[in-house]
Amino acid sequence: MTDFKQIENNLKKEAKKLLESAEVPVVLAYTRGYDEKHPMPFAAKSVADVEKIVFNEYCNFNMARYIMRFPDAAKIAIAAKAADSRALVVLIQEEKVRREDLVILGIPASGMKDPKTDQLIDSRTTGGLYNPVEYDILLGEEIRGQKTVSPYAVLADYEAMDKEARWAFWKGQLDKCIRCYACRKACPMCYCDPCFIDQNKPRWADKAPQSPGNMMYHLTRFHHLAGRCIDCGECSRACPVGIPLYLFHKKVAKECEEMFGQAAGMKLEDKPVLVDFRVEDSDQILK
Amino acid sequence: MSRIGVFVCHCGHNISQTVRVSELAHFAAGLPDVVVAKDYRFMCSTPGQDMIANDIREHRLDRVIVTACSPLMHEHTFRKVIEKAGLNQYLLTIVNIREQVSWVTDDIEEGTAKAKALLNGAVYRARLLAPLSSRVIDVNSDVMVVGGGIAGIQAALELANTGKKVYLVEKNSTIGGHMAQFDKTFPTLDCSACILTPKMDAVLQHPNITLLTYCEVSEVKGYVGNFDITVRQKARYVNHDKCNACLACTEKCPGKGISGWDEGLIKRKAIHIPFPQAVPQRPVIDRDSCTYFLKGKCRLCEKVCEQKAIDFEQHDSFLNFKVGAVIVATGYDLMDTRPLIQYGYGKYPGVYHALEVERLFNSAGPTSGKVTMRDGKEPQAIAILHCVGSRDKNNYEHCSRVCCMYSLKFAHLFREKTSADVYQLYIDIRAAGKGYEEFYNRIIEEDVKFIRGKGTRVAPSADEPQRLIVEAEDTITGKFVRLPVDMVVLSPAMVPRSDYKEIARLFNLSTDKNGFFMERHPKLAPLATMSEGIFIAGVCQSPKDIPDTVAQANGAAAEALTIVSRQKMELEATTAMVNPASCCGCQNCVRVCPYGAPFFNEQKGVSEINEALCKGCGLCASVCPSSAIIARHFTNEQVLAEMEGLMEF
Amino acid sequence: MSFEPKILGIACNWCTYTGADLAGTTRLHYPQNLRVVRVMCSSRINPSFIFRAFQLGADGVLVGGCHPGDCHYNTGNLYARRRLAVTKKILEFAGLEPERFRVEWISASEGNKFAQVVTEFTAQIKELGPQQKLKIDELLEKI
Amino acid sequence: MLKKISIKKINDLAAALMEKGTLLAPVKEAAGHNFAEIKDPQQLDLDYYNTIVSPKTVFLPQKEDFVRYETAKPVAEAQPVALNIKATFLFGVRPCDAKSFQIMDIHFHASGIIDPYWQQRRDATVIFGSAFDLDIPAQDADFYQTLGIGAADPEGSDVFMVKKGEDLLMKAITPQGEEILARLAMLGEGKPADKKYFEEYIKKGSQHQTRNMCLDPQVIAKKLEDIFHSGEFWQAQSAACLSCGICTFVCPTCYCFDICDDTLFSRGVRRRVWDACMFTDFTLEASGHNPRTHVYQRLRQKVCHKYSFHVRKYGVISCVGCGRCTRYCPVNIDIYSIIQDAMKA
Amino acid sequence: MSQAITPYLEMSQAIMEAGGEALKKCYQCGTCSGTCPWTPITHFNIRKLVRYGQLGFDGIEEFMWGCSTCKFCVDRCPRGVEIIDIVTAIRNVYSGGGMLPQSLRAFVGSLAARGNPWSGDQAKRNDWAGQKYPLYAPEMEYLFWTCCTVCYDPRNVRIAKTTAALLNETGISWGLPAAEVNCCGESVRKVGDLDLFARLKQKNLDYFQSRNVAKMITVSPHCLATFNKEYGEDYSVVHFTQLLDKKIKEGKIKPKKDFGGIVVTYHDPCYLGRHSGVYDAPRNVLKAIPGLKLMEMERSREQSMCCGGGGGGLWMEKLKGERLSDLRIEEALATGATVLATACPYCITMFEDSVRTLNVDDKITVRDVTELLLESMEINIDESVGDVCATD
Repeated sequence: MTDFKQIENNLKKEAKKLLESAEVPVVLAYTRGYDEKHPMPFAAKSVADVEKIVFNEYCNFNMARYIMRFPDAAKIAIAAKAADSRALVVLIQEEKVRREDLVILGIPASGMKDPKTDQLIDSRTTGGLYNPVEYDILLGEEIRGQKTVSPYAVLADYEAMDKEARWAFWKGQLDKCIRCYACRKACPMCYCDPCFIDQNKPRWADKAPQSPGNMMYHLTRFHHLAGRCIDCGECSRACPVGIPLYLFHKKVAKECEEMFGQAAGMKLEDKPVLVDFRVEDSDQILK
Repeated sequence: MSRIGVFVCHCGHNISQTVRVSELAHFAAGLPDVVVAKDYRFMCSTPGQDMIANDIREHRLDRVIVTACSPLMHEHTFRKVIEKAGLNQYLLTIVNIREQVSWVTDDIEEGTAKAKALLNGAVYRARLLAPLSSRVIDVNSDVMVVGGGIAGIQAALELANTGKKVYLVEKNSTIGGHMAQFDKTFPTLDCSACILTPKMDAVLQHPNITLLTYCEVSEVKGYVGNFDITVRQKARYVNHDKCNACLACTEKCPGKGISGWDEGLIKRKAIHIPFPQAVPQRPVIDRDSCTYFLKGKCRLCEKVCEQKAIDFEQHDSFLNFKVGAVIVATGYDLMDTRPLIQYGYGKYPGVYHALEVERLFNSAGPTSGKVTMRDGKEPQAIAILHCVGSRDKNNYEHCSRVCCMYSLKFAHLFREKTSADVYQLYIDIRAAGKGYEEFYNRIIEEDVKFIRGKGTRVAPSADEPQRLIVEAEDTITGKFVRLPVDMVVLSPAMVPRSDYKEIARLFNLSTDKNGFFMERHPKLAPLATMSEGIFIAGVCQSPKDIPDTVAQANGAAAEALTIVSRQKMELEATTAMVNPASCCGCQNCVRVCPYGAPFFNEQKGVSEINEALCKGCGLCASVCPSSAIIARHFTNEQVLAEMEGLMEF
Repeated sequence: MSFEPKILGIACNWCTYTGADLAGTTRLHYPQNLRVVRVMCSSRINPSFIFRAFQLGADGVLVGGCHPGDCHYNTGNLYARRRLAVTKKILEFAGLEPERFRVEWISASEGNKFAQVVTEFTAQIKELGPQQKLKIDELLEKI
Repeated sequence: MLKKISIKKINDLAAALMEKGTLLAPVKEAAGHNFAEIKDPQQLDLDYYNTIVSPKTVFLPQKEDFVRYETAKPVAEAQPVALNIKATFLFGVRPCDAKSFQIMDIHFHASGIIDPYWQQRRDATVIFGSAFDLDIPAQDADFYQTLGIGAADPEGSDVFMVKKGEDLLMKAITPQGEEILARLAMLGEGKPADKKYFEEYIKKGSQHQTRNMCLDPQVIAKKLEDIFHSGEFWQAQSAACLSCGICTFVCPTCYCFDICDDTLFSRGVRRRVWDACMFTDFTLEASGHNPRTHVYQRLRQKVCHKYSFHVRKYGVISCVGCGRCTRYCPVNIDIYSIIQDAMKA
Repeated sequence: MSQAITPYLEMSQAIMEAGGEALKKCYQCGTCSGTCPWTPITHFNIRKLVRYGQLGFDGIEEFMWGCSTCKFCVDRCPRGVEIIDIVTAIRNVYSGGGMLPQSLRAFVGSLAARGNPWSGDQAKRNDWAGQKYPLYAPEMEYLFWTCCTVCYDPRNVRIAKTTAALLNETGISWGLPAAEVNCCGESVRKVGDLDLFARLKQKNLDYFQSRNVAKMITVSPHCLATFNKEYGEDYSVVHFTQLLDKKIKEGKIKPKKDFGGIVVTYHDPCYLGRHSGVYDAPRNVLKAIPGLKLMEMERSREQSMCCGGGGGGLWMEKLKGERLSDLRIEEALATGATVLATACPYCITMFEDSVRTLNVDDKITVRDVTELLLESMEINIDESVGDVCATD
């Protein structure tokens, strides 16, 4: 199991060094919330703030989504777990931030917990990676030898369902949605403001939390995340009514990987799949 | 609320035979916002058009729906009609009930029902139509030609002769390109200099042509009609205005540099002109071989020059030009044959490649036209190898088109200037141009030995160490052949200039897998490119001989004229625009547009679209996640509304 | 009377729409359930159009574009191919019958292919029956 | 009067209530409980702490159709949507939520403008309050004690229920409570011991510990006004906020809504839907101007509305300390900590 | 009879179905025949063979056995035609039903009966080892795959021993294949007997799967190329020179004895060089030996000339003057070398043969890279050669 205390100390040490040398004006990390089991995302801006930094098994937040909050900061340091680092890679690919403007403090972590259920987060429901794909400084020992299960294994029984059962499942789930948009705001890749669903010209769907509006919002969002979703599971954890959105995003990610041969946010030089093409893409993907 | 007019056409009986047109008009009258609904036998006829015009004025219509044949047929006609009646031409929707309804069914119920649905969709869409006006931009009438080879020279002269101002940019210190290196040209065996130098001189004298030699394009901004191009003038260290080309300096100069013009066969002075008829006939100092620049002392040329034209303090300068169109004619290089170790180029002195042989024949060349090898001796037997690197999946799959013909020319020149036996190792003799086959027959009669088999190996001869052995299989007899020869001539593949990637990036050109620039359409638009206002000519597009190159140069000049001959240029109206309030700066549009119309505005953090380059395809509108891009005339609202209308009944 | 499906067609102006016109000029007959929206390029089709079409009650959606390599805008349909493929996979996973959404490359000279595709697609949709899944219905309660 | 019923027979009570009207009670869902109509008596269960979304959905539903219209027809012919409200029993409301209805009543009828939809539903509903189980410590997100609400505070309920071992004691608080209890035949009479137990339970309830600080509405209201312009304070508090809409949607005392027209095939309906002050375009004006574009402005507005402006205008804090906003916030922003920091600022 | 011939297209169709579909890509440019080392010295002409295959002309049989599959032509072909697959397909189509030339019948028969081409007793496969080395077991890292030639051929048995001795020096865990395995089948496949190849391959695959073999070291480049190309992707196979090169760099193997400046030239076996892309590993091993002067022949690395042993050539009788190995020996002598080093049992056999027929065994000796390395490490092996021929 990951030694959270040791990582916390390293995180504090590095943050202190960076802030003292003024190499970065802000370090994105975590701090204590209203109690031990509910930490909060935190932007440490001064050496004094460093004391407030904390890291434990409940710090699931994907800090990549706060990068855009500091447009005028020349450089930003960020604590990044495996999925967070993939989110950073996608943001770099989409030129929202430049690699040289980031100091990535990589955190290899396993055994993270969901504060709501206080259970271990089942690695099958996330991207299944333990070590960050991109980092400048690694705050802990790389995790080796974990039994890597394909992140898409959890889809098997949903794919096996026949389409009527699958439709009933998804309609039932999406009808619960109360359109609080927490999934959109929790997602590091969803940085459009206003989002297409907020627009009035055109009105893609009505505002009421009923089937047509919910269906249009979620299906289009699944499409907007195609080839970009890094499988961190934050959307499902943020959802107050517990809709398993990660399942659909995983299925779209699996299809994209099979059709276009590229997983999201793994390599800096990749181009996001839906703003790219290969002449030799086969027409079979349309059948 | 809009006031829509619906006009249903019978098209004689083409439509009325399977669509109850009067019922359709009656149905239209019942739809919301429709104030007038009529049907007539021939809407596109003059009385039909007048009816529409009158109704527009009479009923103060602000939308018109014509339910008739395909928009591809008469949309343009009816746009002009409503424009004359004072209504913006884009406030029109055509409903296609002929090609896509009446002609494709014989069941009048089905036809009428579908016509109603289509009409209902059109009404939903018409409500949301917005007036559009096509923007007019002014066009700079000058043209820039990049590359001073025969293609660039020809294009520049053609344009200059029509009165347009032309800037001819050439990287080398002289124009003329590879053609100036040749001695003779096939098939007429014209002396290359004799037919080229008059044109070079015409370029120098032509009042409308500004010659920019020893220059490279460093930056391209702007768009069709309004290009803003920065050119880097490399330092020549000789002031070309003062210099009167007495060339005393070139005699005195001690510096020794490898002559690129003579393909490295001999050395040349640091201060030099590549060849006597160079245009402009002014010397240039090559930094890498000038003793002053290398060791800090000498400056002999400065002492000798009466005109005081030498200026060692010169450094690169940047010139800026505004032009309306650009012709890229950057030409080609020959493939470096060193990696093909089986031919031993660079290892055995007897192995030459085509351009070196051209220089050997040239009277201004290193051997003043005498065919002598690197060891000074005259070759007794020569083998010319075709398809070196061409037609070869491991190197270049394309056929370079001209090697067969210049190899035949070499054979003729060798037979004429030496007493050597000449072998040609070929796969197919491709002599398809005008007078080419006749030229081939003439060479056969000059007793040149043709061996049908690709040369596979060149090795030093065991028993005569000075000579070379060329191995091949004569596929006609099936025999393995060993040719003892003195000189081996390779015809390497023609490939684009080594800096083609840089040129492609500057002018937003795409290239094929070998690096030749991509034309907009291989058959119907071979000289245009995906970038509006940028044209290509000559071998930079694909290997070709001089006649085709000149023809393409003239074509490119004509295409450039279509732009610069007009002061004003009307831009398409159905382009896209970005609503900055909704744009989140994800730059998806910038990444996908093949025309580079969208660009990212750094300060505002939003994308904007250069409407001069936008073709109106709408790709950017569909990739925009926050639907901030409005694809005029096909906006999201209009398409959604039309779909809603179509699905109502 | 038997179920008459409502099929929405989205056709690219340069190839498929022209091909449809050609089917007309050569008097090829095909069922009239298809209602066509003309767009300038298949790449103009936003995936949300497809979701919206099914919500409006379309029983089938047929998208027509130029063959890869023939696109009037050079790379438009190459992007469209990827985006519509992802759309199809999303609808399939959501539980909609995959056959209801079809993409075909039909060039300006393939009038017969257009007629044949429409006929075949209409028959297929007729056999599948009305599409009740994504269709919006609460709004239509009788007043 | 005090009635009693064995918890095992709770389903009969449900069946009885269902005959008399619609019974709404917390129903188990994937992520927790939410109020929903009980269709079959077995569904009624009592082991839940509190619902995810507050019971305000009963009186202020997230979507309320006002009027239906046709675009082709004149406005006069638009048809208002009939509001046929049946007698309703809202079963299992926690004390903090029960108290929240009184605060919401201020806006929906007490201030003179009667909202018919809210009022008709409110009048037709009997509220069965249910005390927290005092053996289980309060969840750390709750702080209703700070707002003066006891864990077994009957205020706001028509009937208040307390568990006593295997039995459920039900005491009528309001006349409606009396009336309904009388009509429920299967309830047994409460013995004096039960009455005493009931009274003590209520007293013990008010001592039941949650996060607590002494909070005088006027003091916190003044404090918040003073620090309203301290950008630094609010930016620190809202640094983590994602500005989604959870805290307002789950909150029992948030009532902001938006009116929109949904049209399809030239027929449409005008309806009311919840809106959230935390949404970026909540204050977007037609001109395009948006007075609150930054997250800290929106968070400041939310907190100050509840703990400052509401006090200035109606004299009472518009919060009942149910802790939902803290419990369901994806980044664990806690309004109680903000108020604590504000008091210290 | 008339000189006119009509194309027999069914035959070219059969060739294409047997794996030669590249037939149609060839435009008869003559690069292959110009490059092929056999063209100058025999009447074999690979281009003509492909031509006959294209139109199914008869008379193809008499020169379809000239190819030693050295892959020089395939590397140079401008159309990327897989010529070796065409030769294999032609041999499969024409030699079906025992029409093999006399000299090949013995080796194919032995393979069918005993699983090795040298009519060696299947049970005695590991006798050369004299129980000194363990059989492979799943927990071991490497399977040391001994080619039949080094198990049964008297000259090459020595190489099995030197390699095994060296492997022990490297400290890796390895084991020998059990006697139940048979030849990798490379030569029989190139001779065209595809069904026999399939049977041999399946038997080996079953053995591999049963021991879940993952990593293998081969002695013969022929096994290396066949395992990589035909046995599927889930095995990582290296040639022993690659392993030795790595171990020398890691310092696990240290040559000691100084060879006193003897001149050695290295011959690139076609299946190690062109087929498998291994050029530098054997050279590094030789350079690591102190006092050994390595001279390159004119035709080396990608341009190396075949020894003639591939594609069944080892077993074919060749007329004097029509043997590549003779030319190669002359080329080696021309470099002034006294030792011709190589890394393939087939080449060793061909060159030993040529050295004797040209009687230059006093001027040059043929050594395997492992023999030289072992000698410089001053480790000796038992020289006895057991009788491993089958008695029945």
